[in-house]
Amino acid sequence: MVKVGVFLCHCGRNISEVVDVPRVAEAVRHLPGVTYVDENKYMCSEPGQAAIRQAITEHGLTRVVVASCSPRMHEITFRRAAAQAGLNPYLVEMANLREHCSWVHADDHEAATLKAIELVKKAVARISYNEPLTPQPIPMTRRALVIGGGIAGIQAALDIAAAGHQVTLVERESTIGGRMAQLDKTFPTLDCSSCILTPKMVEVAQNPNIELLTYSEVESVSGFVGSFEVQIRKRATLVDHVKCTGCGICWEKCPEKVPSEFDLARGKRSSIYIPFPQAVPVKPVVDQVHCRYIKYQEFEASGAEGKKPPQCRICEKLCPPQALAWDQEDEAVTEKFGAIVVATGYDPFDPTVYGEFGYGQYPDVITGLELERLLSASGPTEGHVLRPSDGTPPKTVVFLSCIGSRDEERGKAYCSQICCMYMAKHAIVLKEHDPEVQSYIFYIDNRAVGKGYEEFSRRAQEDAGAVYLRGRVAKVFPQDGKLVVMGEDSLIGRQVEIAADMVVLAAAVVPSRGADEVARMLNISYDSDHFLVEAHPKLRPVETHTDGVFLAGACVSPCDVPQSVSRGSAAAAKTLALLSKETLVGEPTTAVVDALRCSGCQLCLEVCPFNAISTQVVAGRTVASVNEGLCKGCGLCSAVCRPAAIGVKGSTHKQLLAEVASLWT
Amino acid sequence: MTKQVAYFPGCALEGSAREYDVSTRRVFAALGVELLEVPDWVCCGASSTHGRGQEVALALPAHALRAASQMGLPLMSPCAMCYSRFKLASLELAHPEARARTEAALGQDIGELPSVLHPLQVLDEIAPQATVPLDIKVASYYGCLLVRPPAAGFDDQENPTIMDRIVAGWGAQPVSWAFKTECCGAGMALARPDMVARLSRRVLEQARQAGAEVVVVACPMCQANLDLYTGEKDTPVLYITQLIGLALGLSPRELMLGRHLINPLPLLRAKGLVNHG
Amino acid sequence: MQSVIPTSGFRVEVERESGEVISRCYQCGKCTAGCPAAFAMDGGPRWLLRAVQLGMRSEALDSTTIWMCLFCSACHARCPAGIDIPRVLETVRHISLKERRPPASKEVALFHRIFLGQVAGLGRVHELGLGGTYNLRSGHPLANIGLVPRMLARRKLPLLPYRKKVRWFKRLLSEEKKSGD
Amino acid sequence: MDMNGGPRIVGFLCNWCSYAGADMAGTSRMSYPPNIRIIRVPCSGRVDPLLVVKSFQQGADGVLVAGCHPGDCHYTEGNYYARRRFALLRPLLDFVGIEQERLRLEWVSASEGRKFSRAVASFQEELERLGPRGHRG
Repeated sequence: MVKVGVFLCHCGRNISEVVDVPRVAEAVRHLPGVTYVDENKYMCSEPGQAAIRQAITEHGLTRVVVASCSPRMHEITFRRAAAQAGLNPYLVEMANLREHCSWVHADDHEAATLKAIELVKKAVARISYNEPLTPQPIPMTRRALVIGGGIAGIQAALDIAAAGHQVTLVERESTIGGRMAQLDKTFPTLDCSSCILTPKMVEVAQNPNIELLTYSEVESVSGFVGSFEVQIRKRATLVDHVKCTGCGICWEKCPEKVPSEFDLARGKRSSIYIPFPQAVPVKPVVDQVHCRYIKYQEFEASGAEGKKPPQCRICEKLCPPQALAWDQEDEAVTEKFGAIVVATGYDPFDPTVYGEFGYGQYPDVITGLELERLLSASGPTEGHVLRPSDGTPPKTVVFLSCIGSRDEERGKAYCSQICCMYMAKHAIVLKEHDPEVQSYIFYIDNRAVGKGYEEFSRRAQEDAGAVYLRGRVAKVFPQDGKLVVMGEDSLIGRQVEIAADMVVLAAAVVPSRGADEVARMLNISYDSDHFLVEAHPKLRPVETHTDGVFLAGACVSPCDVPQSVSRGSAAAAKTLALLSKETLVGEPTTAVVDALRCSGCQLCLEVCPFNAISTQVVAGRTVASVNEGLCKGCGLCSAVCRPAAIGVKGSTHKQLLAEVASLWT
Repeated sequence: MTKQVAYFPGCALEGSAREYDVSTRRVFAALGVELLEVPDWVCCGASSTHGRGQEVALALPAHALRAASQMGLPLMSPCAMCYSRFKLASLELAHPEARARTEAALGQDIGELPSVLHPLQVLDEIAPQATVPLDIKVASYYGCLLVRPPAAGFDDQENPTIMDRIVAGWGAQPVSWAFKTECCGAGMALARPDMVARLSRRVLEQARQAGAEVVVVACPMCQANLDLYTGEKDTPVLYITQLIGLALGLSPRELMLGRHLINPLPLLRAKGLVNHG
Repeated sequence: MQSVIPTSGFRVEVERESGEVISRCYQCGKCTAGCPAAFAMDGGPRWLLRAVQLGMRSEALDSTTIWMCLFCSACHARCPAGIDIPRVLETVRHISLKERRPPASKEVALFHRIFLGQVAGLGRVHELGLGGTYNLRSGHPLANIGLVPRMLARRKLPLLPYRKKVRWFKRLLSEEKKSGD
Repeated sequence: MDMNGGPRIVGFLCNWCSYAGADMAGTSRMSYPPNIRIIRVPCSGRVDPLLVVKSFQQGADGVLVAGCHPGDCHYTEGNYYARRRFALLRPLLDFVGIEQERLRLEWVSASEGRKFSRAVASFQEELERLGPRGHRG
């Protein structure tokens, strides 16, 4: 026989002003099972909780109903109080007399009081079916995986490693560094981007706690927090990186030059290459599409007639440690991790959708990121900004903001956040490179909301003499060797035409190619723009709805370097909170199968969003079986189970039916 | 296999743009497309119904759509303005309310809405049968109404290619240029000739800078504005049907090439596209 | 300079008739930037949308902007909010006509009136007649006059019009005109 | 059936969005008819037809199932199952003499207190229009 204690809260006057609490107490006193009723001005206060503990001990209560506010507010509080008095915390239920009653029926005290009585009755009816539950311990693999080696991923890996935990950093490209490595300078301090990034990249390579897997991609993820099983494909580099010393002879001597992806095709690289001089690791990979020897091998294998391509193999002949490994193949490794940080970063928006700007058609229309490569001392022009069309230095440069941003029709609805500032930066840096440069910046709203950003933006105008024109440009067209930019200065309300030497498009920030695939592997969601979705936009900005998976950097939303670093560190902190534990406490509210009733229909397997249900053979019959580590307790399985053999602890059929059966009686 | 369309020449093609009408009829006849003129057709209203409310704007195009519907044929007008009015009207008349009001104004049922075509769409489907090689650099000028508004246009709004594809198919060399879809001044020739002159001159200048020897158009307003409001020494402006006519071996007289103010004949002779006349 | 007291009535009126949501405009200016007729307008399309947003009714109704529009739709094609801006201009023009306000461009208004009159009276437009009537009534008797002999010489201007009255259209025009009263 | 105090509604609200949305209605003091009884479930997809049928048996005039917006389900796709299930259940309700309008599915996010209170009010109006159960005209 259960002994239910009912504790009624006045919540100051929040409840008692509307609900006649003593009348509720009288009405529920004689409900079946109720052996104790108490009222308190604030049940959640320490005296209130003490009253609960005392009643449990003194009156031998086996169930506790607290009728106060929303369980989303104080369920944990009262469960803890019960546990302190030795009662299993899952034997506590709440009746929501405040949010669902007194606050919404303030104009009808009688109705509110009657409803309050029913709400308590409902909780009492339900609670006799509550069972003591014990959370299952989840073992924790104390190793983290970071996906993406840009600044956010680097920061996350370094922070996790600094706390003494093992971390594996997986990067798709042959070097880490990401977008930041492509930048010349960073706003608002004008730090040289590689000068501040390279030390961190080197630290990643040297930290004994970090396993760096470049030229590698995550292929599949299974398991759950504490023990994710991740398959990683290490693509063949055709270079034995153990033997290779990174001397550089191969990429210097390789005769096959192709457009450099790192320089956004504004420069060339060899077909055995490192993307840029400060690459980490400083070990080359062979580009199997362009390498002459690979082409030769393919020609031989095809048995085709005609002129054979050259065998080449110059790199192999010149390599001092004989590190070329033509037979190397992709390698798949499976490793186990306790937590995962996703830092897949961003790509620039493709401006070719705007035919009116002629990107891809007029060589002197370039993107902001391409300008970074032209400004960079290690870029294709060694830091001399020259027009791609004729190699002359541009004197009039026009910047176009919001290329793909703030355009619901042909681009993205959102603001890309970094463009206003990098346009200001470009104006300043261009002026430093060549005092004769005049910059014009077409902006819609100049968004300078970070620390020192507004001041920086002023600098672009006052010191670098950039002319800001408020308006979006309609068209760019060539005329007399220049590019005519047609805009409006909407502040004066006149059309503006500028004959420019170069036009720079501030292309929007979009999620990196393949980020959505990573999201699907990890069972995390992405929005309509394919940015990954955080658990709560304000209060849980780096967590996801999948336990143990965290987000860092621009995969969540466009952000600049400082924000990427913050998000990287934040994701690391969340990861460390997990890795600091030997085991995790899981929620016990998971599904459970009554093997005797299970018909083996396996409908539950189909609906389970977490693949937590499998089958097992019990006494010669195939029945469903739940992996409690994977189960989140949604109850989809129990809703489809015809023989009612599978139920979710804490939301059982009996509990819910008892609630229904208590209504209007 | 003869294809038939309901043919709506439009007011301009009866007057200043008769060469467009004549060359269209000849070229389509040569290509096996039969043009059945809409009987007793009435003006589409052009841009003059803008700002006169939906009923006035829809009534005139609806009249033509109804006629084509009765003929059971798609409605084709070489005039970009007529085409655009018909296309937009057919979209608006898909709404039952607009249709009911318009039918009340017309005093007649419109019937099943016909599809609306421009000759470019038909030409794009027909394999070229050039007999005379068109060794000439062509700027395809689309103007506004073939590509905009977005609902009525049938190609990219900023860089359409259908006409370039057609002229290339007939052997000419399209040039890439930036003013393919910039407005020529449209129907402002009487009220604001200054606007037309300014806009048309810029279009022709851009075509010239892009290396075009001739500009081809598919709209009588574009032709008139570029031809009449620039200079007689400027780049000649031909209808696409005139250019295709040349490739088919039709004579300048048959194509009425003598009617343009910017005389194209010296160039066409120099290029060997015209042997006589 | 006169101050503006923002009101929403005019915006609602224009939104209702045009079916376009004018509050979607965030004044980026791409419309005016590429407008081929803006040089002949007082405010341009972006300004007009702003005037409607702020309820500057008489300024909008009496602007040249609504008359100079060429309906080339470049603004509509490029508008990041997808607003059919010519439709908005046309709507404001319609309201202005219904209220019998003196049009800010007499020339353009007169041209369209003569044009539609021809359609109603003749069934088709007769270019020579249109030009002649326009010149007589606009007070610019010599407008475009240089072109006439050259066009006549090339037989570009037929002398006689097609003639077939379109009674239903005439009726429709006069009804539409009355509806403004 | 007794309609005192208005039609009786059982509301099955998912814990993550709609229950929190109802809390938000409370926090924002957005009142709605008192004759709704809210039962908290982990997910709208947890609500099986039996619970709906039992609610009607218990004397409910209407059953409201509310979950996260499509695409926002805490469990990724539970609300889609709810949507499909109730699309199938509705015609069956008609078959047993319960107008299908008496079963309503709503998407209410944690921030949509106003939406929740309006949903309850409009459901109540609809149920009043339908009249007491089992007496269809």
